[in-house]
Order: sequence, then C-alpha cells, then structure tokens
Amino acid sequence: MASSDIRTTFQSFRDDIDAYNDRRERLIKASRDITNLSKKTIFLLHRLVLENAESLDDREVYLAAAKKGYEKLREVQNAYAGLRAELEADMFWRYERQVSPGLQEYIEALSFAWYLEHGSLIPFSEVQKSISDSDGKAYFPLTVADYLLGLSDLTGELMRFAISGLSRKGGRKKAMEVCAFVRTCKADFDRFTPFIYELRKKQSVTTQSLEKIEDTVYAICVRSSEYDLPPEMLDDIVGSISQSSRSKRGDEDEE
Amino acid sequence: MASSDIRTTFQSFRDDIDAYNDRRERLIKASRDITNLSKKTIFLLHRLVLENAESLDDREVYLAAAKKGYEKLREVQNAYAGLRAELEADMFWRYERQVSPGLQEYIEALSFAWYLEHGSLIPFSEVQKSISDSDGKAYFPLTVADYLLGLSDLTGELMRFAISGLSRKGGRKKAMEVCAFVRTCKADFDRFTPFIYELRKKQSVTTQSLEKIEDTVYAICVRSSEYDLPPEMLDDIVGSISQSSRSKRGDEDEE
Amino acid sequence: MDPSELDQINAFLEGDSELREKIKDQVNEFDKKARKMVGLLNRIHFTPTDALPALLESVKPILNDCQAVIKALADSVPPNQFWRWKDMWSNSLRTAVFAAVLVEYLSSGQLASLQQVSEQLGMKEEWKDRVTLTVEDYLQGVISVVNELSRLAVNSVTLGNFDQPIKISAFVKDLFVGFSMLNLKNDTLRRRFDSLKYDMKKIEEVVYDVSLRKLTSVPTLTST
Amino acid sequence: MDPSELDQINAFLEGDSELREKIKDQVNEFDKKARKMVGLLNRIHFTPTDALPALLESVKPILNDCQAVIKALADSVPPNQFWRWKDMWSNSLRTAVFAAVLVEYLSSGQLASLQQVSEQLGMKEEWKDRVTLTVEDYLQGVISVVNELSRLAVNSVTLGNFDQPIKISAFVKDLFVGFSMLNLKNDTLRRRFDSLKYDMKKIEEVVYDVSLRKLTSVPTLTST
Amino acid sequence: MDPSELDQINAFLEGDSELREKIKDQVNEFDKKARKMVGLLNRIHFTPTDALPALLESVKPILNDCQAVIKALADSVPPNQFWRWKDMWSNSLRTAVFAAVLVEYLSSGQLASLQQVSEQLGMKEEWKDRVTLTVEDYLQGVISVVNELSRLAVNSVTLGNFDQPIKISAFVKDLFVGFSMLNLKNDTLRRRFDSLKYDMKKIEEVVYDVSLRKLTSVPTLTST
Amino acid sequence: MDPSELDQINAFLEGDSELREKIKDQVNEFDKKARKMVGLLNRIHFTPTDALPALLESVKPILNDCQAVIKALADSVPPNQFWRWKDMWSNSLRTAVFAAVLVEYLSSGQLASLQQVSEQLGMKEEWKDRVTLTVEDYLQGVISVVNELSRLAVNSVTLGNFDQPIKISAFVKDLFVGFSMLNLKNDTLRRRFDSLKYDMKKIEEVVYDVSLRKLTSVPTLTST
Amino acid sequence: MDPSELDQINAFLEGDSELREKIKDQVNEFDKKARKMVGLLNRIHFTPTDALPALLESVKPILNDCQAVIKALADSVPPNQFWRWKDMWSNSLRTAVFAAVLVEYLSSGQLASLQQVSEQLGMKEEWKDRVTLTVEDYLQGVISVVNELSRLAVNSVTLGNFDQPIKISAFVKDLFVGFSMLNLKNDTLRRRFDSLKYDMKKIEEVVYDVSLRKLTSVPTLTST
Amino acid sequence: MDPSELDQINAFLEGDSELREKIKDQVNEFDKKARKMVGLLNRIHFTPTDALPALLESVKPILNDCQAVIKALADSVPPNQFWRWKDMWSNSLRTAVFAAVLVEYLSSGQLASLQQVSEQLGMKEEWKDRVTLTVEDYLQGVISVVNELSRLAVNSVTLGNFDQPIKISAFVKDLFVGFSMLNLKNDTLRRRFDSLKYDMKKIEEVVYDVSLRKLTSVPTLTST
Ligand SMILES: [Mn+2]
Ligand SMILES: [Mn+2]
Repeated sequence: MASSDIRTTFQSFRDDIDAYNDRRERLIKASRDITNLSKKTIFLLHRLVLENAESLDDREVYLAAAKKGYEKLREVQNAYAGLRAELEADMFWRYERQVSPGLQEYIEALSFAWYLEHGSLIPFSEVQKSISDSDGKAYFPLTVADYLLGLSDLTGELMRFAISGLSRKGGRKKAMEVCAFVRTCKADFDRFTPFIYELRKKQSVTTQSLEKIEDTVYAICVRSSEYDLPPEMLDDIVGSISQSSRSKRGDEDEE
Repeated sequence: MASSDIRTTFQSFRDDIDAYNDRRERLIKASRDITNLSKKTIFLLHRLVLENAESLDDREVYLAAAKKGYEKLREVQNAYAGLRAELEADMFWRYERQVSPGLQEYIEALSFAWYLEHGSLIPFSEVQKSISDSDGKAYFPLTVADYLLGLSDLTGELMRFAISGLSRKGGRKKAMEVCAFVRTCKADFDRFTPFIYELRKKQSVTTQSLEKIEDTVYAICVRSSEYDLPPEMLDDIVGSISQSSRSKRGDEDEE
Repeated sequence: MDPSELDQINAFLEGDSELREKIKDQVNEFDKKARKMVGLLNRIHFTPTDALPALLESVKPILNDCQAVIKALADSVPPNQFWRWKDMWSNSLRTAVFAAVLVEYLSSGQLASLQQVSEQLGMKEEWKDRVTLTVEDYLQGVISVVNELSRLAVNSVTLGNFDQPIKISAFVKDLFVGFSMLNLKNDTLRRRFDSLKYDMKKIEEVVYDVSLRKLTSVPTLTST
Repeated sequence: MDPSELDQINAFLEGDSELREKIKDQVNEFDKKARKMVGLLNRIHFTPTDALPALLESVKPILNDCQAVIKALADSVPPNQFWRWKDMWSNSLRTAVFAAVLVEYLSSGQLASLQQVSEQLGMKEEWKDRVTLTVEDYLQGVISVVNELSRLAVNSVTLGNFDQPIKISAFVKDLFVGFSMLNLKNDTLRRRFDSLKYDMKKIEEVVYDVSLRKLTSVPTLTST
Repeated sequence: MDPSELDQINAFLEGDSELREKIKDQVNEFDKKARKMVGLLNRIHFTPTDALPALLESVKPILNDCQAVIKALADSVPPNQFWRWKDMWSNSLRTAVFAAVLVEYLSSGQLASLQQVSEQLGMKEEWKDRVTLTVEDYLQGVISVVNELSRLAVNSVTLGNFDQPIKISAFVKDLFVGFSMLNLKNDTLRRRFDSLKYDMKKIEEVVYDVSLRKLTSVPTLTST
Repeated sequence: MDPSELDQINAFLEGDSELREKIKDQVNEFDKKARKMVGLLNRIHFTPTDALPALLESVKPILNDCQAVIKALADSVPPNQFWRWKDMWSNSLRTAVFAAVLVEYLSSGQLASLQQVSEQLGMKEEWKDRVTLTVEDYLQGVISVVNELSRLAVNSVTLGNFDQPIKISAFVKDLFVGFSMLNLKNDTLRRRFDSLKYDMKKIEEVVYDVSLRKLTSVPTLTST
Repeated sequence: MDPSELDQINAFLEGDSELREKIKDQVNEFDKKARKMVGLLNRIHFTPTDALPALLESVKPILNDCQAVIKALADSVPPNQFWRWKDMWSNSLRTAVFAAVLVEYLSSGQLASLQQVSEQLGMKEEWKDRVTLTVEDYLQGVISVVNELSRLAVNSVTLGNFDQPIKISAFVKDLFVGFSMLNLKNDTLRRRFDSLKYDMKKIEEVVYDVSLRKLTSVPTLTST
Repeated sequence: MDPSELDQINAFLEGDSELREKIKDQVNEFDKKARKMVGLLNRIHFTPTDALPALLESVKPILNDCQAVIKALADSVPPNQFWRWKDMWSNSLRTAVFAAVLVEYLSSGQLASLQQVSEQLGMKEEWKDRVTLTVEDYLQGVISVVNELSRLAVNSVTLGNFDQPIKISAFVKDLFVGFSMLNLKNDTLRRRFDSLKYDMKKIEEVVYDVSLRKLTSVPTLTST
C-alpha cells in the first residue's frame, strides 16, 4: 500500500472505530439508565412494603407493591425494545460487557417484585418473555449467566427486606420464611459456581446475607423462647406499646 | 477423642510442625549463604575481568578469572554436600521453594565462569555433576526448571560484562560475540516458556538485556563506519590517548 | 522565561502552600472542638435522665465556638475555592453536624433540619463559594446520630429509663422511612444508610424486652 | 545450547506436562465428590436433630468413594514426588477431611484423629512418598469444621436445640487449646487459626444468650 | 428453583463448557504455529540482507497452515457467537497478522491490507459471525510489526545496511500518521499506539546517526 | 577510591546484615514467650472466678522470663540504634504489655502504669537508646486488654459471675474517657481507639442484659 | 423528615449526575480538538524548515475553535464550582496549552506567557470561578513542549537544519534555569520537571554531535 | 486512668508531633540550599573552563551554610533518635554530598572521602546519635556525581575543552573499579551502581570521538 492508500485505509478504520464507539456509548448510557430505573424500582419496593407497615394484610401489601414494581419496570422493557436494533445478531455478544450490568440489575428488580407476588424464584422463561415482543420474539438472547447473576443479587435485597421488616406486624415470621428461601437459593446456585466465575464471588455475598438473616432469626427465637409466648401475641404486645408511645409523640408534634 | 487425647495429639502435631520449621529455617539460612557466595563470585568474576583490563591476552584473563570463580564456588558445593541429608528422598520437593533461589544463583555464577572458560552454555549434566559426590551420586536431583532459570539470569550478567568491558582492549569485538551468544540463548529458551511460567518473566528481562547489548554494538558499528578504520587500530589510538592522559593524572597525584 | 512572570508564578506557588498550611491549622482547631463535643456527648450513655439537660447545655457553648472557627475558615478560603479545600474539613464538619443534631434531638425530640444546623454553625449565605454545609455532610452527620441512639436505647434501660428506647424507636423509624425516600447513588452514603437497619433492629429488640418485661415481670410500671 | 540437549530437555518437559494433565483430571473427579459432600452437609443448618443421623448416613458412601480417586492419584504420582504435586489436590483433600471430621463429630461428639481420617480415605502407608495426609491438611480441615460449627450453634438454637451450642462450645474450646499449643509461623494456618477466635466469640455469645435466659439444662463447661 | 429448570440450566452450562474446551484445543494448535513463526522471524535481526528472502520464504508455509486451524475454529463456533469467544484466540490471531504483515513488508516494502491478510489466513466472508479479522486485531498486529522494526533499524545498521533504517522510518511515519487519524478511546489500542512514539523516536535516532555521519545515499524523507 | 576506605565500607555493609540475623533470633525467643502467655490468658474465658488467681500466678513467671530476653536484645542493639530496629520486636513487646496489664487488672482491678509495666519487663533506664517501652507500644497493649475484656464480660455471665461485667464496664468507661482526652495524631493508634467503641457497646449490652434481669447486686455506674 | 426537605435533597442528588454527563460530553469535544492539534504538530518532525510556517498556520484555526468549547464548558459549570470539575478537562486543557506554546515558539522563538495563552484560548476573567487556566496546567503544557523539542532537535539534523538544535538548546536551557528557580512542592510537577533533565541531555548530545563535526555556523551558547 | 499519667502521655504525644513539625521546617530549609547548589552546579554544562573556578567558588558559601542547618537539625533531634528521623533529610543530605564531591572533583581532580565530606558539612562526632553521614548516603551522592560527569564530558567538548572527557574517563573508571570491590546487597545502591556502566559507556564514546578527531581533523592538537 502506498502512503496515500494508507491514509484512505485508515480513514475507513476511523469510521469503523467511531461507529463502534458511538454504539458503545449509546449502549452504556442506555444501560446506565436501566440500572438507575431498576435500582429505583428496588428502592420503591422496599419503601412500599415499609410504608404500609400498619396495613392489615401482608399479601395485599406485597401484591400491591409488586404491581407498582412491574409498572415501573415497563419503562425498562420499553428501553430494551428500543435497543433491539443495536443488539441484533452477533451484536449482543459484542456489547455484552456494556449490556450485562444493567440487565442484571433489571433481573434483580424483576425477581424481587416476582418474589413479593409469588414467594418464589422467577423462572428463566419469564425473564426472557419480559424482554420479548408481543409475538414472543426476544429483543436479544438472555444468557444463563446474566439470569443467575441477577438472581444472586436478589438475596442481598431479601436480606434488607427481612431485617428492615422485622418491626412490621408478622415481620418475625416473614424473616424466617426469607431465611429458608435464601438458603435454598444458595444451595441451588452452588451447583453452577464451577461454570460461572463471577457467581463464585457473588455466592460469598449471598452466604454473608444468609448468615445475617440467620442471626436475625436466631435473635427472634432466643427472645420468644425466654418469654414462651406465641409470636403473634408478642407482636401485639410490642405493637400496642410502641403505638401508644408513637401517638403520644404525635401529640407533642402538634404543639 | 477426649479432651486429654486432643492435648496429646496436638503435642505430637507441635513436634511435627516444629521439626518442619526448624529444617526449613536451616535450609533458608543455608540457601541465603549460598546466594551470597554465588553473588560474590559473580562480582569477583566481573572484577577480575575489569582489573586486568590492560593485560595482553583475553583468553588468559578469562581463564584465570574462571579458575578463581570455580575455586570460590567449591564452598557452595561443600555446603550442598552438607545439606545432602536434609534433602533426601521426597524432602527436596518439600523444601524446593527454600532451596531454589540459592540454587539458581549458584547456577548463574557457575555458568558465568563456564562461559568465560568455554564461551558456551554449561550443559545440564555438568551442573548436576558439580553437586554430586565423587561417585557421581547427586546430593539431590537437579530440576530442569532450576537449570533453565539459573541460565536465564546469566544473560543479565553477560550484558553487564559486555557493556562495562567496552573500554578494554578488544572489548568492542567481545561485545559483538556476547550479542550473538545472548541472542541464541533467548531463542533456545523461547521454546521452553510454555512449560515454565517463571521463565516467561525472565525472558522479557533477557530481551531487555539483549536490546541493551544490541544498542551498544550498534553504537560501535556506527562509529567505526564513520572513521572507516579497522577496530583494532581504533582501539590502539583511543587506548594510547587515554593512557597518556591517565599517566599525566598519575603525576598530578604525586604532588 | 520572563523574570517578572517567574516571580509571579513563584509567588503564586508559595502562596498556595502557605494557604494549605493555614487551612490545616484551622481544621486542627475545628477538629479539637469536634472531638471535645464527642467526648462530652459520650457521657449521655451513663448520665441519668434528669442530669441530661445539664450535660447538653455544656455542649452548646462549644457548638457556638465552632462558628468562630468556621468563620476563620471562610475568611481563609479564597473566593470560589470551596470545592478545592472541602475535603480537608468535612470530617470535622460532619462531627459538628452530629453534635448539633444529637443535642437538638435529646433536647426537643426533633430532627434539626439542614437549614437549622447550618445556622447554628454560623454558616453565612454569602460564603457559599468558600464554606457551606452540603447535603452529603448533613446526611452523614444524621446517620451518625442514629448509630449513637441505638447505643443509647440500650444504656438508658440500664439507667432505668424505659421510655427512652420507645421514643428513640419511633424517631429512628421515621428517619429510616425518610432516608428510603432518597434515591441514593453515592456509594458511601448508601452503605451507611444500609447500616441503619441494624440500628433499627437493635432498638427493636430493646423495645421488645422492655415491653414484655413491663407486662410479665414488672407489671406495676406502665408507660406515662 | 547443544541441539541434542535441547531436544532432551524438551522431551522431559513435555512428559511433565502430560503428567500434570493426568493428575488434574483425577483431581477434578476428587473435587466433584468433595463438593457433593459439602452440598449435603450444608443441610445440617436446617435439619432437625432427629433427622440428622439419616443425613450423615447419606454422606458416608461418598466419603468411601473418595478412596478410589485417591488410589488413582497415588498410582499417577512418581516416587518421592508427593511434595511436588500435592498443591493440586490439597483443596479437595481438605474438604474431604472436613466432611469426615464433621460427620464424626455430629455422630459421636468426638474428634476424628488424623489416623482415623487417613484410614477412612483409604490412604496406604506404602504411598506416603506419593499421596498422604499431612498434619497441615488435617488441621485445615479441622478448622473448617469449627467455622461450620459456629454457624451451627446459631442455627441449632433456631431449631429449638439449646444444648447443641453448649456441646459445641466445649468441643471447640478443647480444639482451641490444642491449636494454641502449636508454634505457627505467619502462614495460612496461622491466619486461619486467628480466624478461629471469631468463631469462638460467636459461639460464646450464643452460649451466653442461652444460659442468661436459662434455656438449657446442660451445665456450661469450665476449665479443668 | 424448579428441579427441571435446575437440570436444564445445568445441561446448558455443561454444553457450554465442553464447547470452551474444544475451542481451547484448537487455539492451542493455532498458538503453536504462531510461536513457530515468531521464532523464525526473530532471525531477521541477524540475517544479512541477501539471506532475508530465503528466511521469509520459510515462514510462508506456516502462514498457510494457519488456514486449516482457523477453519476448524469457524466450524466449532455457533452462529452469531464470534464476539463471545474471540478473546480466546485473538492473541494467536494477532501474532499471525504480525507475521503476515512483517513478511509482506520485508518482501515488498508494502503494508499488507486487512483484506489481504484476511485472505492469506483463509478467512471466509460467510463465517463472519463466527471467525473474522477485526480492525482491532489487524491494528494490534501492525503495531507489533512497528515494535519489531524499531529493533530492526538498530540491528540492520550493525549488519552494515545503512539504508534500511531510512526506509523503515518512512514506512513507520506513514503508519503513524494513519494511526493519529483514529479516535482511540483509553483502551489497549490507545496505550499501544502511545508506545509507538517510543519506536518512532528510536528509529529517528538511528536515522539521525546514519545521516549525521553521511553513511547513506538514500535521501531522508520529508512530509509531502 | 582509597583501598582502606573501601575495606571499611565493605566491613560496614557486611556487619549490618549479621546484626539483623542476631536480633531476629532473639525476637523469635521473645515471641515464643509472648505467645505462651497469650495461650494461658485465653483460659480466663472459661476459668471460674475462684480459680482465676492460680491461673494468673502461672503467667507471672513467664512475664519475668521476658526480662532475660529483653536484656539480650539490649545487649545486641548497638548504642543509639533503638529506632532503627524497634519495629522488629514491637509486636512481641506489645503482647507482653498486654499480658502484664491484663494480669494486673484481674489481680487488683487497677490499670498498670507505663512505669510499672516497664519495670516488670526489666527495662533499664541506661538502655533507653537501645531498648525501651514507648508510649505507643504501651497504649497498643492497653487497647488489646480492652478487646479481651469485652469478651470476658460475655463469658463471665456464662460462668455465673454477674458482677464482673459491671466492674469491667466501669474500668473500660474510665479508660475510654482517658483515651478521648489524648490528642491522637498517630493514625494506627487512633484507628484502634476508634475500635474501642465496639468493645464498649458489647460490654454495655451485657450490662443491659444483666441489669434488665436484675441478676446483679452491684449498682450500675452513672457519671459523677 | 420533612417531605419538602426530602424532595429538595432528592432533586439535588439527581441534578448532580446529569451535570456530570453534560460536562463529560463537552470535554469529549475539547479532547477531539486537542488530539487533532497533536496529530498535526507531530508533522514538525518531518517537515522541512521552509514548510513549517504553513503547517503552523493550519493549527491556529483549531486553537481558535477551542474558544467555543471552553465557553460551552464555562456555561455549563455552576458558579464557584471550578475546583469541583476541573480534573475532568485538565488533560485536554494542558494539551491545548502545549499546542499554543509550541506554535508560538516555532513561529517567533518566544515563550508564550500564561496570560497570552489564556487569551488565545478565549478565557474570560469573569469565568474564573468556573473555567480558568491555572499555573499548574500552564507549566505542565510548557514541560510537554520541552519533551517535544528534544525530539525535534534530533529530527531537524536529519532534515539538514543544523542550527535548530543550537537554538532549541538555548531556549530549553533558559526554561530550565527558570524552572529551577521555582519552589515546586507539587509532586507531579516536580517529577515532570526532573524528567526535563533527560530532554536537556539529549539536546546537548545533538549539539555535541553537530559542533564536533563543525556543521553549524551559529556559535554554541555559553553562560553569561 | 491516673490523671497525672494521662497528662504525661498527652504531653509526650504533643511534643512528638511538634518535634516532627520542627524537623520538617529545618529539612525544608536544608532542601532549599541543596536545590540552590544543584541549580548553580547545573551551569557547569555551559560554563567555559576558565570561568569554572569562579562558579565553584559561588557554590562553596552555600555548602558552608549547610553546616548551620545541619547543626540546627542536630539540636532538634533528641539524643539517640538519629534512626527515627533520618529518612526525612536523607534526600537533601545526599544532594549536599553530591555538591561537595562534585565541587572537590572539579577543583582538585580528587574524590572527597566520606570523612572529608562529613567535615565539610560540619558534622560533629558527638552528634552521631542524632545526625551523621552514613555510608549509604555518601555512596548515593558519589553515584550522582558520576551521572553528572557523563553529561559534562559531552558538554565540555561542545565548549571546546577536549581534555576534560579524558580526565573524567580516568576518574570514573577508577570509581567504577572501586564500587565493584564492594559487596553490595542493598537493592537501591546496587541498582544505581549498575547504572554507572552506561555513564562509562557514554564517556567512552566521547573519548573515542575526541581521540579520533584529534588525529583526523584536529591533528595539531596533541595531548599534553
Ligand atoms: Mn442490590
Ligand atoms: Mn544476576
């Protein structure tokens, strides 16, 4: 190639590299937005559960929260619909590193809402369906790794959910349920750690979360054993005393 | 095991661990001494070559230096004879990490002396022989890895040898010889890098050394080309001027 | 190089490093005051309820003294250079916020707002390009207060004050809900917020013990 | 280098790397069994006391299967090269020790000795220059058991078994005294031993909670 | 997780890891060839100008052999998964590009284009979603050629060929201008491009030495 | 270069590394004794109150033995070189301080002063340019005692000694107030002091548990 | 927590990260222009003396274009927040300074002062709380010019311009003397200044080569 | 904690940090002088031979002034604490050694011995537990002189002094042999010694050029 040919060739390389960088930049931004939306959804779910702490029925509160969560996540799903063209054919794999973080955060949020609704782990097919069009055609292929890594993050949120929910009515019972659930998750995921390197690191976070929940459940058991009263009655007693103190403080506020 | 049994058992563990640590400590110290002796030998070889810079015959200087080097290294060989019992059977492999550093330094020194004598790479069998008794029984098995890693360090010393020797008579020609020799070493070792991880790192040091020698040889060629005189005559001219200046400085010293 | 330009540059470089020294000295002063307040406030954990007002009163003058140090800082920092130097004093400032908010809560049961704390520390609107109280510094201070209150809940029971944990519980729960309304991205803040739930849990346990004890072993004591 | 020497060294290195591949395959097998046992033993944390024996029984056959893998390893390793290759399988081996010791403790309340574990894993005296159970690997496995027991102390209380933590506490205390007799250098074992302190503390806190509330009939151990 | 889902995921992951093993084996083959070419090309530094053509000829058959390995890779990779697996072979591929471009330059003084190299390595258009030569891999290979040429400039002077550095300088300058036209992000390519500056400088110093001493007849290039 | 100067320099360089070896051997001895005391003192956590004096007595002879090792160190270190070598033994020394202070507290309920500890370890005024007990080493040892006492508070309740935590609480509170009056600039020391808060909190929780359940006759301390 | 305060805090937290995005986009623009100038100025190394003015002219319009980008930056940065954001663009700005100073030197043989460069980049006095040219950024740019001139000294000899190195040597010596009069405390600046010695050495070697061979008519400078 | 002990400890801690400040200030002074000498000595590279004595004379007073700073240091450092603080000033001290040795060489052609330099800097035997010149600091300074002389060899030729390089060559060769007699283990020193061979090589090249030129182009000049 002569001098001038080199210049022409490098011009075409420049176009190629610029196109790559531009698309990458777009995907990073979109992914960052998706991460933020998903994080906000998770915050929202925690908030909705917490705010309605005095409500009568757990199921209802959780269902309502999940519903609002799904609504908010529709924004994410629309964003993915919009990215469809960017991720066609082998493009998904090319930009996987840019897409994965947001996608995993989305799966974390979606699985949290699903857990509130069903009390179980969202299946792979449901996640793939949520990022497919109405004909069931996927916007891009969901990888097993992203699916598992997203779910693995869920256990941390469930730990927060269990511990901050302790003072809710029925929070103690709920904490025990979550404990059993996270235990199963950990055992299930263990099987996949030889295949997915990042899962190994996340499993140790899951183990920590699990031990935090176990410690919480332990503290509940120790105390209920000491007083030897059924948990519901304990809840009622504590609730009524906190309540009376709270309304008293409320009075003071009005002064 | 009952409480008291546990104590007895751990007492035996303590003896085991103490014995291991003591032997390890002895080998580390011995290895450190061997490293120091070998380093000193290398220094000595450089010094002998440098001090006799004005001598008439290269060969003679190198042979004399090598001989003194071998003598000094006999101390190392005696040390290894003394360690024979410590490294019997599978013990060599157990303490390999403590033994290797000193051994590699020894091989570096030995191969430097060998190079001065023969102008070639010392063979594996010669190294093994040097750490065997008079019946040819090895004090411990020499590993291929230690052999190669020791030789790899030699290239660094040869670089020093070539560059500091430049101002000797014939130093320019010698630098060119060393350049060719180190080049061959590098090429030969390349073949083994997939098998020995540490060799990969050492190869990049060898490459640097080689490039430093190449730069030196380059500078020589550039200059001799400019003046277009045979190297020996150049040596003579420069030598005589430096000499006259040196003796003049000597006069001043006496004042 | 032009000699006058050289002199100018040199003067600038020397001025800069003197400025750093000067600010550092003032921050040291600030830090001493902040630590002194922390030392005094540590006593809330073994001060009986009736002696608490006196203890809080002893902290207030030091809080007031902070105004002078903060003013000195504002006077030292060149216009527009708040962001350049703020890391030097943000630790001390957060401690001062902690003290102000804790004193206010223990006095009135109320959360002092950013605005209130800012005023109490004597921050002036016209300094805001040199020294100001940022949202992050305020929130960090508030979180430290919650950490301290979970310890206080335990110790006030030891001192025989059984109502304190219940009040603290209500206050902290409110704060927790407040924090969960924020969309925190900032890593440090988020992590510290996360830790609040353990404080809540600890306080809950105390409330639990106290409530049940009142009903089971000490039935004569009722909440007032 | 002499061409024939070059070839000889090359042939030697290739043989070595084939051997490594072979050992690696066997270690993979070993590792699978070790993981499987860990998976099963993880269930102790939510298995009621009366269902525990059945769980332990399900682990034993896998422990036995390890014998075959270990024999295969011993057949592959050249004489006197135990120390050369042992790092490749020591993780799996330590996990197997962990399983053997944990199963024994939960079955009989006793510590399985190095000798016992060695036999259970089918180690032969005549292999000791190729495959053997070293003191370090045994101790590493034992420390992992303690890590697990500190978690079990917590979870057995949750399952309503208030005596378990007391028994665990006595067992771990004995072990801890044993470990403190060793002169450990600053190596992995030392670091792991240091971590035992946290396990001890955790177990002590559980025993504290249980005895404070008089939830157990077993007397807590004191030194003899 | 649903047991059938668990099994399904497991089966999928196992398939994946088998595929990885298979690709790895092929990459090992590729790597051997690449290393062999590097070994041969290392001789340019001490091969006199007239013996160079024979040396280059000895590399070409190995370059051709790469085609078979690359085809095998293309047969293994599932459709559309080029970007998933490419990191496994990109090192070997870049080395092959290096060899192809260096041989071409030393033979004809020309830069082999991406298209030419791609054909020489037997890449097929219809595989491009499985195995293809990307711009980045091509450029990485080209940069390695420049690294080598800066060393060659030095050594060819030693071999008495004073014109070689001048030619290399002109060639590298052209390439450098080309590279400066690219908008490189702060990635590996950028860092490697930055390293080109050192090569350029080195080459320029050789040209300087040669022209200062009037050792060459070739006129030194100036920009057009 | 003058040959005699060369020899002198050479002798100097070699002497230095022999000295290091010698000091290292003595530090190893010191370390063994320090560890032995830690091993014995670990038993306080499961020794009933009435058996404690005997345990403490068993530690004292080892403390005395430290004097010989410290003297040997002082004899090895060249004049004026305390600051050069002190990092080699400061860990062992801090452990010895820990042992001395803990034994004294458990015997008499008092804090051993720096002067007292220094004497007990046999430090001589005339060595102070070679071996001495610095303020920092003393304070580090004292902080380690507090860490241990928080664990002891828990375990003494298990052993049925409900007054111990109350006493410990008073002692630690006192120490904490003392430490907060120090202007710790030293980073390590400050960080370790900050960690005392966790010990305090733990001790307070034990006192809380005990007083909530009215298990002690000793009145809990309030500020004076 | 007061809802309106909460909203305010939330708004604040969100606004911040949008602002960062916006500034980042503008810095990208700035960076492109800076790189383009570097690309063009690289040609000085192979441009004959008589073609140099035309080359320098081609850089000037881009320098002018920087004014618009810098203005956009100044418009985006909130009042008083220069120090908060400056790190984002300081690299680009230093490159622009480099270009301005190098162009000026090659045109007039003079060092452009901070003031001159600042004007050339269109900095306005009234923005100084948002965007300004600091002494450090200016000096960093100047040091980069020296790095480039050492390379130019070499290449101008190749191009047959034997006087250029002598002129460069005088200019750099002057700068070096200037820099050594500054009290550089700033670590980065000092380290870069230390690196100037290598440039000086290189330039001196070129001057040596040229004067040894009597290739220049310009007398080499001696101190006055 | 005993109040008087507290006060004592506090006084000690404050004294320590004041001492650090004080030493730092004096080191700053020392550093200024050291840099000033470096600045002046940089001029040797463009000062004609006959003006050299005057230049060297201008450095000597500053060398003398160092005595006062060093004395101030010795007065500040408490007895026996040389090894505690020496790292703070060793950079400045090595620079002063560099200046003293370089001035001596350029004046008399001799190497100033450690003893001579020590005296010139006004070090007193009776301070040796506070401030002294160690072997390492001396050798580091000497190596820096060699680095400078290789540069001077080049520049003196430019200035028309063709004998200087030949003298320098003899001096440096002697030093190199001297250094090679030392058994260096110290890493920094060893690495710096290694670098000397490049200085030797550079000086050799200059001698080579000069020798040949004298015979070829300047035949009238013969060495005297
Ligand atoms: Mn999360
Ligand atoms: Mn070496």
